[in-house]
This record gives sequence, structure tokens and C-alpha cells, in this order.
Amino acid sequence: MTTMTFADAVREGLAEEMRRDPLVWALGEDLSTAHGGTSANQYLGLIEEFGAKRIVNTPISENTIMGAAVGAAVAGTRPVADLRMADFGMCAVDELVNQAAKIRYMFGGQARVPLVVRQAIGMRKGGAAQHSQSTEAWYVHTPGLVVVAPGTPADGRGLLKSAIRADDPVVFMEHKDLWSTKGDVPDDEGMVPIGEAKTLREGSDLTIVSWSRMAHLAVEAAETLAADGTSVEVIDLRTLWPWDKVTVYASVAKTGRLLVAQEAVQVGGFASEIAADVTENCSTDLKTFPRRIGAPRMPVPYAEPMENEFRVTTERVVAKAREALDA
Amino acid sequence: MTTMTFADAVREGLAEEMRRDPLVWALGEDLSTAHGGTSANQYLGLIEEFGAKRIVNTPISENTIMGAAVGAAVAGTRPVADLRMADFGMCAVDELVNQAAKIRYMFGGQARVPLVVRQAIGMRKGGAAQHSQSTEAWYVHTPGLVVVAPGTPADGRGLLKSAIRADDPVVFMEHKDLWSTKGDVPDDEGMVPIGEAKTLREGSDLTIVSWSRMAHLAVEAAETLAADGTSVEVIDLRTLWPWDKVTVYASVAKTGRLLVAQEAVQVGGFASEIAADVTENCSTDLKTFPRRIGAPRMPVPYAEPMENEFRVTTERVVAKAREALDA
Amino acid sequence: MSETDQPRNTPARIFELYKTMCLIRAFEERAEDAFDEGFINGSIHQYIGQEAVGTGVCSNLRRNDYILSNHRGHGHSIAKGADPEAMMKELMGRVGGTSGAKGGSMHIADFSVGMLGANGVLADGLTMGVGAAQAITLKGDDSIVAVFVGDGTTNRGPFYEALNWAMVYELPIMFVCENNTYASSTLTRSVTAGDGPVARAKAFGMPAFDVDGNNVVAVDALATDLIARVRSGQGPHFLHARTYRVKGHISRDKLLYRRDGETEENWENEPLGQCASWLADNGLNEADLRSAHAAAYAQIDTAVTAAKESPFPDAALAYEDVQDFGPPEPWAGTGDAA
Amino acid sequence: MSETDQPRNTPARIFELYKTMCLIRAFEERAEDAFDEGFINGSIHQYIGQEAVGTGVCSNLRRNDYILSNHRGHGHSIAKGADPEAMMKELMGRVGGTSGAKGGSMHIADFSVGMLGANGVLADGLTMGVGAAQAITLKGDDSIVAVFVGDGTTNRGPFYEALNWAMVYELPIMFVCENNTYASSTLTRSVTAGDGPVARAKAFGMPAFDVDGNNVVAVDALATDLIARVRSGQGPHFLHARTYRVKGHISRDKLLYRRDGETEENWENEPLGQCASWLADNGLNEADLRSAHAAAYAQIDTAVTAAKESPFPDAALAYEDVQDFGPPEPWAGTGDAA
Ligand SMILES: Cc1ncc(C[n+]2csc(CCOP(=O)(O)OP(=O)(O)O)c2C)c(N)n1
Ligand SMILES: Cc1ncc(C[n+]2csc(CCOP(=O)(O)OP(=O)(O)O)c2C)c(N)n1
Ligand SMILES: [Mg+2]
Ligand SMILES: [Mg+2]
Repeated sequence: MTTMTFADAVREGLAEEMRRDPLVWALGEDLSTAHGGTSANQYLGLIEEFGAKRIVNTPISENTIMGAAVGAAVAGTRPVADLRMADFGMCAVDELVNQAAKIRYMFGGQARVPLVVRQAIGMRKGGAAQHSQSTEAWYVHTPGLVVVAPGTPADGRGLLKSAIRADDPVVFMEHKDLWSTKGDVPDDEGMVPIGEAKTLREGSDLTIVSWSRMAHLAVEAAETLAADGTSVEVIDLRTLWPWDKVTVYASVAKTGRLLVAQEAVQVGGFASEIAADVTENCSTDLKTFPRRIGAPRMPVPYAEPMENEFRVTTERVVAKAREALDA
Repeated sequence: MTTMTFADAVREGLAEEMRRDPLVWALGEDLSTAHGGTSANQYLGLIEEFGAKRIVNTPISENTIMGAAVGAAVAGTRPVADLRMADFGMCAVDELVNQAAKIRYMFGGQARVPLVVRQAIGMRKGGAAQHSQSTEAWYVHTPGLVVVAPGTPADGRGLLKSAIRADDPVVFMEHKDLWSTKGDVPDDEGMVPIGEAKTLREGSDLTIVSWSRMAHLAVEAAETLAADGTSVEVIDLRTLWPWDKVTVYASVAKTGRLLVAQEAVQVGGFASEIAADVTENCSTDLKTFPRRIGAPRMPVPYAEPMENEFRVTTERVVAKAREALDA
Repeated sequence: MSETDQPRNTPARIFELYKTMCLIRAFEERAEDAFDEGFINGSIHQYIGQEAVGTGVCSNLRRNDYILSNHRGHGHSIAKGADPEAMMKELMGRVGGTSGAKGGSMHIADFSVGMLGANGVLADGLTMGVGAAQAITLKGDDSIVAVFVGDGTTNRGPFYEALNWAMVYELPIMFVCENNTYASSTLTRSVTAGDGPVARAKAFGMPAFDVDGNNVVAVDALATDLIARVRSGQGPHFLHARTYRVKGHISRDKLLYRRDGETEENWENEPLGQCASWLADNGLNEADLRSAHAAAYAQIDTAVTAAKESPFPDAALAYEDVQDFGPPEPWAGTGDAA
Repeated sequence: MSETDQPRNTPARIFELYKTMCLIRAFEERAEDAFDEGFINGSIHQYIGQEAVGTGVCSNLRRNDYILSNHRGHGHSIAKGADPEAMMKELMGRVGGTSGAKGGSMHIADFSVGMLGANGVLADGLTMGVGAAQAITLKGDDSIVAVFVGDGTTNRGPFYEALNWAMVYELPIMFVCENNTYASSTLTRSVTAGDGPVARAKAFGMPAFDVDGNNVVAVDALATDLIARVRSGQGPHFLHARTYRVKGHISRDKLLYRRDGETEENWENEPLGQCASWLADNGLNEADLRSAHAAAYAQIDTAVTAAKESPFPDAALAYEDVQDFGPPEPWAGTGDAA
């Protein structure tokens, strides 16, 4: 085990895959140089090891970063395209959804599109409306895509490696506020399989399902509730599509209560899918209907008091959990 | 009352608003000329009446069609931007979601963005993967946007008019297979308010909530079920955000059973939001948990047998309804 | 399709190109008939009048070179060597279609001959094309990429991104702009500023050349030259072919937006006739020309018959080739389909 | 800001521009201090070294003309006449901020002076700008639009779409490309093919001119000329200003990607010093220059103090100005907030 930051762990994972397979390469803006405070730090030092043909510093051309990744994947390589933030990812939705996600099917299996697209999600203090969005629900709703949203350094590294080796296009969503967080990373290959959730905390009264940064808040909420004598199980999905129904259903069978917590806007979010699915598939296990917690349907405000008002906080998760526990 | 096609009714609605308000204008590809078989037919004759400054035939530049509409709305006009299909709308997600939806909020109310963006949804025979998508769930999930999806000529006309007069950006989603369908259109102004559902059929055993073309299939399903002696209420939401919770909750209070039927891919779709919401808010009224029916999570195939296999048919709606009724 | 080791512009070579053009023409005409008879769903975008471009370009490509096409992809596919019978099956949604009948006309593709797909979204082939070229440089292949783009599509932003990108990374790619005058019902020049695609490409430092796109001899000669340059590592090149979309945008299009006589005037310059004259002037026997023409139609008629006789695919095949991870719920051919 | 009826290039006029530049410089320096002290969240993109561009351009605009900016919007705002105190409050997220503290630095805007917003997404101001210009023609106004775009952003597709669009509809718009050499940590020329923005604009038939962007006298003169042309109905024009981003991309940026001495060399050409020399050469009293400079800093210091003393907005204001239709559920300041 080594302790490292999320950013370092993911960079390690990328470097390891690039060493293993010469057809793995990365492209994106500012990948070749140090840069204060953006995701570009995640590529520090890689150009020195792998050269400018495999760590490709691109023009500001989101359509082409994504489109070129699709073309290069179809032509037999494994690109990792970095769009920096899900907000900028919106500039390349077409190439991701109309091309990457559909090519294998639409061409009857003649081609695969083994690419990874990194699009960081989540709020950072002062990020405001255009640098804070969490759009995982869109891509879960898009056939052809795999969606992962790791919450720890080990999962970031392990899932990036699995994503790179996968033959499906994978949307890799890192939370910007996780980059600097630290955690233990195994010294071995450390693969984390796509589609497997992790139970962060066992419990018997309520299941909280979450992912990415919100999973940490869910654990905090569980700790708060433990003080009341309530036993909360926390599941970090890690992969959003395909999500680990086996683990979630089993947990709900045990606890009979479900809360899905997400940072994204609640209306139309992924939590709604999980809640609706569990409602349909675990009806006999449920002691009360599943609850959701997510952000209000409004853009992210800038000033701190408003921003805090907007946030899905641990307290809000606790309050929702109590609602489920009291029902 | 006059009987006319959906396409004609919507064109009428646009022309009426353009006569009423000189700041209303339309922009999009091929708007100025007749063209076999595309949405451009919806503008036939308008350039003759309103001139090329108000019926603007644009270059193939989706980013700018959407971006220019935002700029023009902010600068005091009311543009109707036509992106033809939700599939091409993906080329302008950024301008819609990052700009149109956020400007009012992000600038603290200094500006409004009164625009309408037309993005046709839905499958047509042989449309295949890139001309068939229904993406309403994405925009319901996007703060700042209003989403409408009318199912009849009268609703198409009336909702377009409301959308044009609204100060919020409105995503106007027409089903391509509805354009040629006929219906009665009132001779008066015929406004249809944003946010009001329409009960297409009253019933007491089950509520089917739907919208756009699927609402017609829901009515067919209700007719089939009536032959069994089951009484099904069918609600056409018409507006997806904000959706008419008053009408839906009241219906569920009466029937105790809910099925939400959509043409879009089920996973992560808008039906999940409605199901989750009703589960939370009508729990005491529900005799059984809400059901959803939507397309499988795969791209739309071309060949007819596969396409039919993929479709959410009346039979599938009936089968799901029976499941709810038998529970 | 054919290799590049033949001498240029010989009657023998041009005769081969003529045969390819006849095959495309026959395919497009018969596809229209089949469409009108209800054998094809959706819509078809025909290549009639533009045959010389795809043919003249692809005749200079090798099998392992890639092409990326657009919505008007039948001609490109045939020119690159796809089997017209499998293509016709694809259009009719039958077993044996190039894409297993999952894509249809607008997504025609044949990866076995390097045809990486038609495309229902304008300009996306361009950005994918530069990516394919980047993959080539990474793999150290000696193949190259040709991308086809319509005049109207040159007003979409990704076109410029792709031009810049190709130059920055000095990629082995040729851009082929087929200027057929129209974009759907719009006269492209009415919505295009400046001197057009060649001037625009040059502004990115890309060598760009203009050619009469209805003259296959000229297209072939220019393509031979430019592709040789691309292949020898001289970076991206731009070929602009002036042509005319003789038919409607899609087969159903009634062309109401054209002035009287316009189509007919332009029909006089159509590429097959021009090529036949050149061949006749260069000693080809008229009977050989006629029989080549007839052979093409015969081949396509056979393809049409075979396609009509081929069964529709089993509905359950719909669930194949979706993705490795995650089922296509809520149903997946598991018998719960109504 | 100021009207265009003054004689050009008089010392009196240039002295006014100097004052505006000092105000921008002071604002940016003090904003960095405030950021370092923890008064500002997110990130700030400073305009230091580029003051002559925004100032020289906006001095030729009227209050009812529009500008659209990018992420680096403080200087544009001040030059267009926004109140630096309200701006500083916006940056610090306080009551009285230009956008009610909802937007912060990257979304600085003041519609009352025609500043239609900074933008966190590159190039979107360009397409919005052509739309604003289209609205002007529809309304029959006599105002015009100026859009600011960075060098790096000229590689995004929407830039070209906007150029073409502006020309096709002959819109009253001026594109101002601020070529400050860098795009974040990337040397723009390393990812830009051909002869750059001027050549690219010309390929769309747009009159395009290059100017030393650190020389406010030159920028002002060219802008006067081009804006007069735009205003008189001669269609879109392109102004390319060569400058240099003296500071980091954002204030935290440590500039590790620059060679030693690069910043210092370029600092010698910074616009305020140049302008001060010109004014001294043209008879301005050095004491007047110094006191103008000091006055700018004094004004900004007052703004900073006022901002720090201004309260944070009530959290409940978060729920205002979302949209007319539909509540911001699941909570909306209704007291259910934990
Ligand atoms: C992004 C996008 N916008 C619009 C369309 C609809 N559309 C299909 S073909 C076409 C015209 C294309 O014109 P051009 O590029 O000249 O090609 P041509 O049809 O003439 O071969 C349009 C607008 C589309 N398929 N994709
Ligand atoms: C669409 C998009 N892509 C990427 C970014 C991240 N980003 C912000 S500023 C910037 C560099 C812009 O360079 P340039 O246009 O030269 O402007 P400058 O910062 O030099 O003023 C980048 C890449 C963004 N905000 N939006
Ligand atoms: Mg064309
Ligand atoms: Mg720059």
C-alpha cells in the first residue's frame, strides 16, 4: 500500500497502462506542461516518459479531441481523451453520443470504440454555474456508454485501468474536489472491475447508495446516525452504468430502506433511476419507499452563502435518512 | 375548429406570433425553401410573408444557430431556433445548457433568454441510430430550461405560442411521426399554458402518464384494456418541465396505480423521475408501486424486425399495465 | 480499390474507373426504384452526378487506407471496394447487409475494405478522420486517410478544427470537398462567405487544389498526385471537386427550389457521359463501353434480386453488438417482448 | 465608454485611455491580493499587460453598443464602463455585486453598460455576439457589437462559424482577437497551423487588420477606423492585437512552462509604460501622469474596502432568478434546508 492523492493515483494508472500497451495514448488541452490548478496536473511528467505522440497537447478543439479519439479508437488504438470538465464536455456531446456510443452497433459489430473520455464533475468552492456540473445522468441514459465515477485514489487508478482495457467507450468522471484527497493505493496491479460496487460501511437499518465525492458524505452521515444508534449501510457504486444491482438489492433486502444521495441536480438525475428501479425490483423487501437527495434544480451560484445553500450537505443527507428511518 | 396536420398547426402558431410581435423570428437550416420530407416544410411560405430577416436560412452551423439565438434573445428579440432533430441538437448542447439555461441566473437577473429551440424527437421507420433519439430527459435535468413535448396539432400550436411568449428558454420537442397526423385546432388564439397536463381519457383503475406520440399509444392501450373491463386514465403531460404534479397526483389518488410510458430509452429516462417522485409523494395513495415502460438501452436498429423489437408498442404498454393492475 | 502501380491516365485505367462509375450509377438508380417500391426505409442520399469524385479518389487508395464518408456514402463505399450486393441488402434491411442490417443507407460501412462509415451527422467524419490518421502515425502504418465532406458542411465548425489539427500533427490525410452546389435545398454559396473551401483550407497552410469534379480523368490525375504526397509524408492536402447534385437531396425531394431547366443543363456535364467520350476519343471501342455499362446494371440487378430474396434478420439479433458492459434493459430478447 | 465625437489621438484623449488602463491594472493587482488573502473563491484570470486592447477598443464604443467577453473579462468590463466597485463586490461574492454575487469573476457582466458577459466556455461569446448583432439589425438599432476572443480560442470551431455567419448576414460586429501568445500553459503557435487569425479571417472575406496590442495609441486609432466602418454598415471587421499575457493564466499559475527571463523581457513592452512615455513625449506633465496613476489605485482601494465591508448575500437569494416556470425543487428556501 502507498498513500497518494487521487490525482497521482489516476496518473499512475494511466502511466502503467501506457507502459503495458503501446496503443494507449492520451490527448487533451495543456497535457504537456505544468499548469497551476487544473486537471492538466494529472499528466505531469508523462510527456517526458512517453513523448509527444502519446501525450498529445491539443489545440482548444473539443469537437476534435472527442472526434479524433473516436476515429483513433476505431482505427485500432486506445485513446484517453481529456475534456477537463463535464461542462466543456458539453461541447463534444455529439461526438460522444452520436458516434462513440453508436458505432459498434450501427455498423453491426464491424468496429469497437475502445476509448476513455475524462470529464471531471462536481462543485468546487467558487466554481459557479459553468464549472461545477455533474452530468452523469445524461450518459447513463445513453446506450453504448459505460459510466464510472470513482471516489477514492485506489478506485480512480483501478477503474481507469479497467476503462482503458474495456472495448466499450467509457465516460470517466472524476470529482474535482477529490483530486487532492489522499488514500491507500495497492502496490499490485490494483484493477477495479467495471460494474462492481463497494460497501463502505455495513449496516442493518438503512442503505445509502451514492458515488463519487457524495459517497464520503454518506459515510459521514452514517457516522452521525450511528450516534443515534442507527445502523446505516453505505454503498459506493463506483460504476454508474452498469450499476451493481446485486449488491444494492442484497443490501435493501437486509435493511428494507433506501436513500440515494447524489451531488447532481435531483430532478431527472441518476438517483431517480435507482429509486425507480429498486421500487420495482425490491418491493417486497422495502419497509418504506426509497428516498432521493440531490441538488435543487437551479444553476450553481457563486457567493459562498448561496453556494452552501445549494449544496447537498451531510446534514441534508442525515435529514433525509431520518425521514426514511422514521417512516 | 379546423382540422389540420400537426406540422401545419405549428406553422400557423409561429406565423401568428410573428404577426403579433415583430421581435419574433426564426432561424435554421433550409427554412426558406420547400424541401421534401424534412422539418423545413414547417416554414413553407413564411419567408414570403415575413422576409429573409425574420425567416433566416442559415449555414450548417448548429453551434451558431443556438449561440446566435441566445445572443439575440439576450439582446431583446425572441428567436425560434430550429435544430431539426434532437440528434443534431447534440451539436449545440453547450450553447443551450451552458448559456441559454444559465444566463439569467448567472448574471443575477440582468438578462432574460426568451428563446424557443425546436428539436424533433422520436423514431420514424428506418430512421436508425442517429435520427431517432428522444433526449427530453437531459433537458428536464437541466436547470433553467422549460421542456415541452406536445402530442396533437392544437397542443403543438398552443404550446409553441406559449413558448414564444415565455421569458424562459423553452425546448420544444415535436415527434417526427406526428407532423403528418391531423387533429382539430381551435379558431381562436388557442393558447395552451406551459405546465398543464391534459387528461385524454378518464378512468379509475390505473393512471398512465405519457407525452408526445406515446400518449396516443397509451390511449390505444387504455382502449384495449377497457375491453377487459378495466378503466384506465390517460394523462398527456404536454409539458415535461415543469410537469403537472397536481393533475398526476390527483389521478393517482383516484386510481392508486401508475404506469409511466415513454418512447425514450427507459434507463435514466424521464419516466424514472416521475415514478420516483410519485413514489415519494403519493405513497399513501398507491396500491402498488409505479411501473415504467421505455425502450431498451441500445441504439435504434435499422432493419424493420429489429426496429419493431426495439419499439415500445401498444402491446408492451398493455402488458406493463396488466402487471400493475394484477398487483 | 485498385492499387496505385498502374500507369496514369491510360485508357485501360480510365476504363476501369468508368466501370466503377457505372456500378455506382446503377446502384443509385436501382436503389431509388427499390425505395419507391417500398423496399427501403428511411431515406437515401444518392451520388448520381458525383461518381467521378469518389471513383477518382478511391482508385488511388489501397485497401488498407481508410476513408470516412458522410450521409451520401454509397458511391464512396463502392469506389473503395465494398460489395454492392451486401450494400443493397443493408439498404433493404436484410440478412447479409454490410452492417448486419443495423445501419441502413446512412450508416453504410465496410471496415474490411477500409470504409469506416457513412455518417448521419455532418462533419463528424472529419474529426474522426484526423483521429484515424493519428492512429496510423502511432501504429507506424504506411496507410493514409481520405475524408469526404460536402460543400454545405464546410460551414460547420468541426471542419476547421480538423483542418488545423491535421496540419499541427502533420497527419497523412486528404480532405476531399465535394462541392455539389447545394446543401439540401439551400444554395451553398448563399450562406458561404469569401472564396470558399479552397481559400479556407489555404488559410490553415494546407495545400489546396481545385478540380472539375465531373471529369474523372482530371480527378484521378490530381488525386494521384496529392495522395502520393500525403503518402510520402508531406502532410495533409485538400482536394476541392466542383460538381453538381443532379438528383434531389434525398430521393423523395421534388427539387421545387430549382429554376426551370437547371437540372437539365447540369445533366449535360454528368461524369459518365464525359468519361465515355474521353474513352471513345482515346480509342476505346463503343461496344466495349456499352457492354461495360450493361454489365454494371446487370451486376446491380442481380444484387437487387439477391437482396429482395434475402430474409429479414431475426428480431433477436437486435440485442447483439450493443456493448460488453450492461444489458439492454428493460427487455433484451429474453422472451418478455410483447 | 466615451463617445466617438472627440478628435483622435490627442494627448487629452490618450490621457483618458491611460486613466482607464490604470484602473484596470489597479483592479487586477488588488484582485490578486484579495484572492491571495482568501477573499475571492474560484479563480481569476487577469488582464495585466493587455489593458491597451480592451481600452483602445471600448473607448470607441457607445454605451448602447454591446460587448461580449470571455473568461478574462475584468478589463473589458471596466473599459466598457462597468463600476469597479460593484465588480469587486461580485468577485468577493458580496451584496452589491454586478450580478448579485451569483456569477463571480468568470461571469462578470454589466448589462446597463452593454457588457453582455464574460464567459466560462471558450468561443461561446462569438456565436452569441453574432446573434446580438442580428438582433440589432432586426430592431433597427444603430448600435454595434464587439466580441473579444483569445488566440487559443481561435482553434475552436464556433469561431469560424461565427466569422462566416457575420459575413453572410453583413452584421454590425467587430471581432477583436487578443493574441497574448498563450492559451493556458500552451504556446498557441505550437497548436495553430498557417499564418494565424488574420489569415483565417481573411479567408472568409472579412477585412482583417493587425496591430501592436500593447500600444494603446495604435489600438485606438485602428479601432476608431474599423468601428466607424462597422457602424456605417460596411459589415464585420477583424482586429488582431498582438500582446502578451504577463501574468499566469490564472492568478495561482506559477508559470513553470516559461523560459527564464521571458516574462521580464515582455514586461518591458507593457502598455501602461508605453502609454505614459507617449504622453510625456506629447507634452503631458509627469506629475499629472503620476497622480492619475495614484488616483486609479486609490479608487480601487476604496472599492476593495467597500467590497470587504459589504455583507454576504442572504442565502435565500439563491432561489431568485432561476426561471419563471417550475420551482427549484427539492428545496427552495422554504425552510426545509438542513
Ligand atoms: C449536424 C447536422 N446538421 C444537419 C443535418 C441535416 N442534413 C443532412 S444532409 C444536409 C446537407 C448537407 O450538404 P452538403 O454538405 O453540401 O452535402 P451534400 O448533401 O450536398 O452531399 C443537412 C443539412 C445533419 N445530418 N447533421
Ligand atoms: C470550451 C472550453 N474549453 C476549455 C476551457 C478551459 N480554458 C479556459 S481559458 C483557456 C485558454 C484560453 O486561451 P486564449 O483563448 O488564448 O485566451 P487567454 O486565456 O489567453 O486570454 C482554456 C483552455 C474552457 N473554459 N472552455
Ligand atoms: Mg452539397
Ligand atoms: Mg491567449
